[in-house]
Amino acid sequence: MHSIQVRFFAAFREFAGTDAVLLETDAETVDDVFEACLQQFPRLFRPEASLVAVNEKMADWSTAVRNGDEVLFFPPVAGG
Amino acid sequence: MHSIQVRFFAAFREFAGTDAVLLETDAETVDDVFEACLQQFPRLFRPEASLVAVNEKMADWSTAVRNGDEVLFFPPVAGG
Amino acid sequence: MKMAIQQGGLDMAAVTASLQDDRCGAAVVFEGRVRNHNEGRDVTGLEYEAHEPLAVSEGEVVLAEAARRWPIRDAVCVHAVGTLEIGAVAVVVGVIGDHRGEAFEAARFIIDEIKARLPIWKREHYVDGPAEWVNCQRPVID
Amino acid sequence: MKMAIQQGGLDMAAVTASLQDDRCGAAVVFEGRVRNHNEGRDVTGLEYEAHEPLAVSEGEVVLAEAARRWPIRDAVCVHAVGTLEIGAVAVVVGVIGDHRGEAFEAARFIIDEIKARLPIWKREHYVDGPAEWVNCQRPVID
Repeated sequence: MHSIQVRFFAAFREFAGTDAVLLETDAETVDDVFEACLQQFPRLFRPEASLVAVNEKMADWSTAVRNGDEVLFFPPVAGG
Repeated sequence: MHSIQVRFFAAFREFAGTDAVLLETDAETVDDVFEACLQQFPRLFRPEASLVAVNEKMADWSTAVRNGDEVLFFPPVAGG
Repeated sequence: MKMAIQQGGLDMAAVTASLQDDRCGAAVVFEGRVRNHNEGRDVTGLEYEAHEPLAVSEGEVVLAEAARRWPIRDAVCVHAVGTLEIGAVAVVVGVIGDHRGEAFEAARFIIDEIKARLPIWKREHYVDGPAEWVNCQRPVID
Repeated sequence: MKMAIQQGGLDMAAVTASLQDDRCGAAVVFEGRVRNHNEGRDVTGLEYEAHEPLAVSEGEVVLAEAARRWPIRDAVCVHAVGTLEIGAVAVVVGVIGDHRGEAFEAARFIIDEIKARLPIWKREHYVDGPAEWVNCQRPVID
């Protein structure tokens, strides 16, 4: 088990009903972290083209996570 | 013979050394009018892509001219 | 080259004031404005939210890519965040170059990439229903 | 839509101030500036001369053609005449549309046609020789 700080942005924040959660989890990848969030937040889902960052750097759903990491979930972007 | 008012613009004015001349000529087309000007102004020549107007409307080198017409000679444009 | 995120509607002239270079014959400026309709629905205004550090760093990457692909002399992009009214300016892209071809092409590239790649989200307010986050497949429950 | 000829350098913001339409999400502005070089020669400034009535009427034709080819909402073009310094703005084209594609394409079309079709001439002053009318095949004797 390790601690992962999760932050939700924009639509994800509204789906989850919160902007952050500290997970105690055995998740090994970003994808695992999102699955754990899905268990915890029943209205959360993953729209196509959602993006992720780990420790303030853009990452992939397969990126490995370690104790103390911060994972950011970004819904599909719509700038401009 | 008829009277044609000729006006020269930009480079044509410098080639001719004047901005206008009243020709007494038997020229039948704009092209003939330019030929008559070539006789009168030895440093005048026609760069490619030069344009003409007759009585304030864009015209062709083959446009017919009549007594009292005003013919405008435009060197190649270079706006912007 | 400069990428920035700024609170509230933008002013094109202020954003592009730094784009001065005596070698340049061409400036192309794109201004994205809040329009009163989107996909058939009447829009009354919107909010932009950004993850600012990553929006800035990814915007800088986009500007650098444009400068590598076209012989431009300078480029700038500023994106607004917060609540914007109809007609307000949400994003400005400015590019200068010696000739207009590269300035047009680079400006188009930059705005296309900015819209597709930067972590910036748009929540539209509608005449006929609750606000929605744009590009999310299910409506947000307000 | 508006085409105008104006004495002296232009101000982009003043030219494009009229381009307001709540339906529009995109504005593209092109600014042509006097640059300090042309075809390998150092330029110190220039003069523009226009046949104003025909430049305006032909410019209006160009704007109308753009409005027929793209679903733009408005467009404006102002071209300077007279003596301009390096960096001064010689021509501004502004286009607004609901979406950026049409605004970019129409703006590019308008400036290309303006440069090719309007009776406007440019006389450049050089560091290393007498002034010349641009696009005339023989140098002007000063």
